[in-house]
Amino acid sequence: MARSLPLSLCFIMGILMVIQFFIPHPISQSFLDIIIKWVRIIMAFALAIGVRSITFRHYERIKRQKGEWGFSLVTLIALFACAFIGLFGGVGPQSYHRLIYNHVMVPLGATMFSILAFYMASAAYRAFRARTKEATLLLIAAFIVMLGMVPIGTAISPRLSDLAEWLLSVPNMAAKRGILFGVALGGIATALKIILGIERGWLGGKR
Amino acid sequence: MKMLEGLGKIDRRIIFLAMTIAVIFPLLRPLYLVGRVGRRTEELYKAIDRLPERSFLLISIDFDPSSMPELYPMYLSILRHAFAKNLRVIVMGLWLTGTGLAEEGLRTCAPEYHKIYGEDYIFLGWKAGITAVMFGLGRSLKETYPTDYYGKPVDSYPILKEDITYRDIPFMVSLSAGVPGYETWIAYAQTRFGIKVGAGVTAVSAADAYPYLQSGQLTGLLGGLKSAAEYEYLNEKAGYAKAEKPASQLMDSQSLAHLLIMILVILGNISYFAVRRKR
Amino acid sequence: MMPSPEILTWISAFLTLFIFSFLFGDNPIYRLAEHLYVGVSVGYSIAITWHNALYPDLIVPLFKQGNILYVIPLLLGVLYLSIFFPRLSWLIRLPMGFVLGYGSGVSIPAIMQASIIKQIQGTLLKPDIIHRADLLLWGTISLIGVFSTVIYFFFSRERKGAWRSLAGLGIIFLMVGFGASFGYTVMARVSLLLGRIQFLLRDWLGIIR
Amino acid sequence: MHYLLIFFCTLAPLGPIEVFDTPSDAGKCITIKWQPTAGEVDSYEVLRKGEGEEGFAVIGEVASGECSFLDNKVVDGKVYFYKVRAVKGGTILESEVSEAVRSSPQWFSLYRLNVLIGIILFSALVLYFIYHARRGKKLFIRRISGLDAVEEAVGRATEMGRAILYVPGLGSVSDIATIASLNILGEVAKKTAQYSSTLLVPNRDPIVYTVAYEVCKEAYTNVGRPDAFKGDNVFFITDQQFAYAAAVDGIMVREKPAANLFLGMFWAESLILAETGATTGAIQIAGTDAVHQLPFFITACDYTLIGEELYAASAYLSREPLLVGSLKGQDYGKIIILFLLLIGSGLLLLSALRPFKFFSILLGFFEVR
Repeated sequence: MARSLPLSLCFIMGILMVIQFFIPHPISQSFLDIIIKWVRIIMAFALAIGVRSITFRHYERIKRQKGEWGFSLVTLIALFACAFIGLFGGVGPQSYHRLIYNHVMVPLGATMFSILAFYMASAAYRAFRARTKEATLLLIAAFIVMLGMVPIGTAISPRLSDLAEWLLSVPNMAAKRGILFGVALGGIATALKIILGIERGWLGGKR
Repeated sequence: MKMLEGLGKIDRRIIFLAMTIAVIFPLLRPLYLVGRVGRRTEELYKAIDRLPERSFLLISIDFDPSSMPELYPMYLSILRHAFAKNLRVIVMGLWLTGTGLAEEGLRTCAPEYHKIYGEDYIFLGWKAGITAVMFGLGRSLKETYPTDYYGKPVDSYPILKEDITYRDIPFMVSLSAGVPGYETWIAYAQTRFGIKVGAGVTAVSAADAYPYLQSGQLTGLLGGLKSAAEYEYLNEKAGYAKAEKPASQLMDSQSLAHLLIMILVILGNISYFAVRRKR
Repeated sequence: MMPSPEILTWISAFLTLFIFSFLFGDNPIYRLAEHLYVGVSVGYSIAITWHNALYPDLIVPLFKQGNILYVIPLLLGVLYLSIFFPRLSWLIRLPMGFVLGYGSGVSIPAIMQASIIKQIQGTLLKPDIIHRADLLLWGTISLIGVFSTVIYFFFSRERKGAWRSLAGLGIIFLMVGFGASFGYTVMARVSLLLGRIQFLLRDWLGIIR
Repeated sequence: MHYLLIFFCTLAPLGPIEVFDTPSDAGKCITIKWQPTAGEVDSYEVLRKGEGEEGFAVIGEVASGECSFLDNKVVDGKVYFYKVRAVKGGTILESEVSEAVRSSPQWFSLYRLNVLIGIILFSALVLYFIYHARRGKKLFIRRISGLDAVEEAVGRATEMGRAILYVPGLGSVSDIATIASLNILGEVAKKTAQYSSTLLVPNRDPIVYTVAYEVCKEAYTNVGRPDAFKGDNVFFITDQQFAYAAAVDGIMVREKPAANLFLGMFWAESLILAETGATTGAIQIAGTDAVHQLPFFITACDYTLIGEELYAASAYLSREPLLVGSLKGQDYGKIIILFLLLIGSGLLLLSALRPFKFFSILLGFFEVR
């Protein structure tokens, strides 16, 4: 039962969702709406597992005063304070929760994201070397596109930005499509195997 | 030889520092690097430049704050150009969320040229029902927009004392971040009433607009920050605008960043080939 | 130059600098920011999950509107918590089966439609391009590119002879494509950095306008 | 008088109009079609009269050049009549009243028939090869170059006595990349169990975390070393993308793993992780089907499994006949796609010539809705 029940639930849901796709009738649409809501509800509970893991991990560190346990304290305090403020103070536009979001989450996230500008420079410097034929092609394509996007490129030749556009819309597009076909077929095959209970990796343990 | 090898092992912290300088420097001290002005930017610029004095120019603000960095500088440049050429400007929008930006732009630019609301320019705001607006303007502006954004009857202003239709508007520009946008204007206002349409779009969606340029349905296209900077350059060259050039400044940072990365890659390769030859 | 009087702007500015400090190596202030970020982000998700999912989608229909049907997602959701009790932990497979079945079922037709049929349609050479030499050429190159890239991803065949050359052509397309995407993304990432720098120099320090 | 004559000639009367329940829809919609008038018009107006209503009312206007209208403001089952009129200046030309029509929802979307055929065809292929693989037929898969690197990396970490970091991506359990990654994780965990090296698995998705935990535990049990499994080393960090990236960056610079494996679904954080990992001198292997992130992994990592190679890797490592069989089925799927692309393009180009015009219907088969 520990295996057959989840597998049959998975099978039934999978088949229903595939059939739903082909039915334009309003009944089918409202079925989809309900299921989407349910899935959202079910997924919401999963967060509890995560919260337990993170709490235990940092609690252990603090208890054993292992390593830099002070930082673990920061994490736990921030976690519970933020959750408390949000749960009881609301999450509306005027709430403290939103204030934390705007002045802590946003700057931290946006800065992490913007670090990529630096990393693109260092990664390009380290890896864009004409070691092989392939690496040279990659390097040249990146070069042309980078040049074509800024005024300096057009100053060298107005054709450069056209060439950059061409690289993006012809060979780049073709390569992406080629990858996508393989990925899509793999995706369908795996989904099919999950629904039919052939792929059971998600049950954890032995397939 | 040692030095050449060293070029291949620049400390990443130096790279990061160089990057920071490349990005910050133009913000403090603008360079205004401009290459050749793109053909499509020039087309749009000329279309507005050729309009006789006191003709109507319709600007449709079809974007919201999320596309502001790229499209808003275009709006400012076009406004400045129009005011400097003494055109009569009608501003409206197909996006409710864009009205704030549209108003802000007018408030910034009009005083620079001592333009008076209701005489030299008017802001119609946003209105529900895009099809109705599109068809309505072909029949009568006054019926479609009985009042302006501020709720006063449009015919109480000198600029719209006489009712107008598309026929009286020789050119319009849609600054658009999606649908509804320039495609809507082409589909309705142009195919049916033959108004000439120019567009400004984000860099990502510029490629989608090329077919319209090829078919002649679009007269000029601004794509992304680069075109916005080029427009600022054209304005300045003609002596139309003296104020700040926001797009050019940001574009300078972009240019320097790209340049830096390219120089780094070249240095890395010089060192790579030097070392390989030695072996 | 007029630094912002807002204390909140100062907090955001310092957090921004804390993260940037990582570029020059790991250090205590980065660790502080990192641990704070992790904690706040989980706390944030807890509140959002309650207010935007559990309360409006579950509590309201089940308890306020008395819709008994919503007992099903409640039960399935609660079963996730069975992982905390080793003897019952197999029950977690029920909600997982539900969600996975749903996800797989939705994705099969969606992928077939968007990633296969629509992409085939986009790649096919259309009759209207026959009068435009350039479009015909680009279309043909695209077709060859797609073709050889797909060949590269063949797994059940040894790469020999012509097959090998085709796969090699696929690699060429892949590398040019990756290079072009890399170059294209630089612009977007620099814009993000500009956004942060503008925040620091304009909103915080007031050095630039 | 002369002008008037011309005008009347150009505005020929409207032909009969065609009305029908819009096919393959959710109901509440009727399609109205008409023949264009011979001359120029400003626009067409569509008029409607419901059963039991007084007179016709204008319900919509379309530009000249268009010859159809979708009326989606109708009640299912109610009978309607339509008229179309062409407008040119002040002149109006009306069509005859249409026949009665009513709308209803349908139970099958014909527009999606192509999707159905595709699914049936491809599923049959995959299942056929899985069936054969199960019956013990040996199927060939070529070597995947990035894979040797995985073994090499694990070996190196063991020699150096340092940890291995395994990032199973930021996707959920229903992402194929995540599933492939969890399969590979099982194999990697077996190796680390044998050599008793540390395996760190930070997670972004709580469910992926539980599965990863079970997979690792199982792997350690399978090689007979359940005692060596440390549950603390498989853990959840946060569900927020950049907070997760910040924390994994921290792990990489502090624990200094000898090998970093980024396998699964990734977004913009890909380069943040890979570039930080590169500075610690770790050997890095990435694999993802997220097309947009591949350029960054390729630049910053030592080996990258591109797209489907990630799925293939999980089949190759485990040598599970099911996975191998399915891979074979996928290859045949690709052959069909390539065949369609070549033959389709050829026939469509031919259709530009008049006698082969009928081939242009091919394009319709790939229309999606």
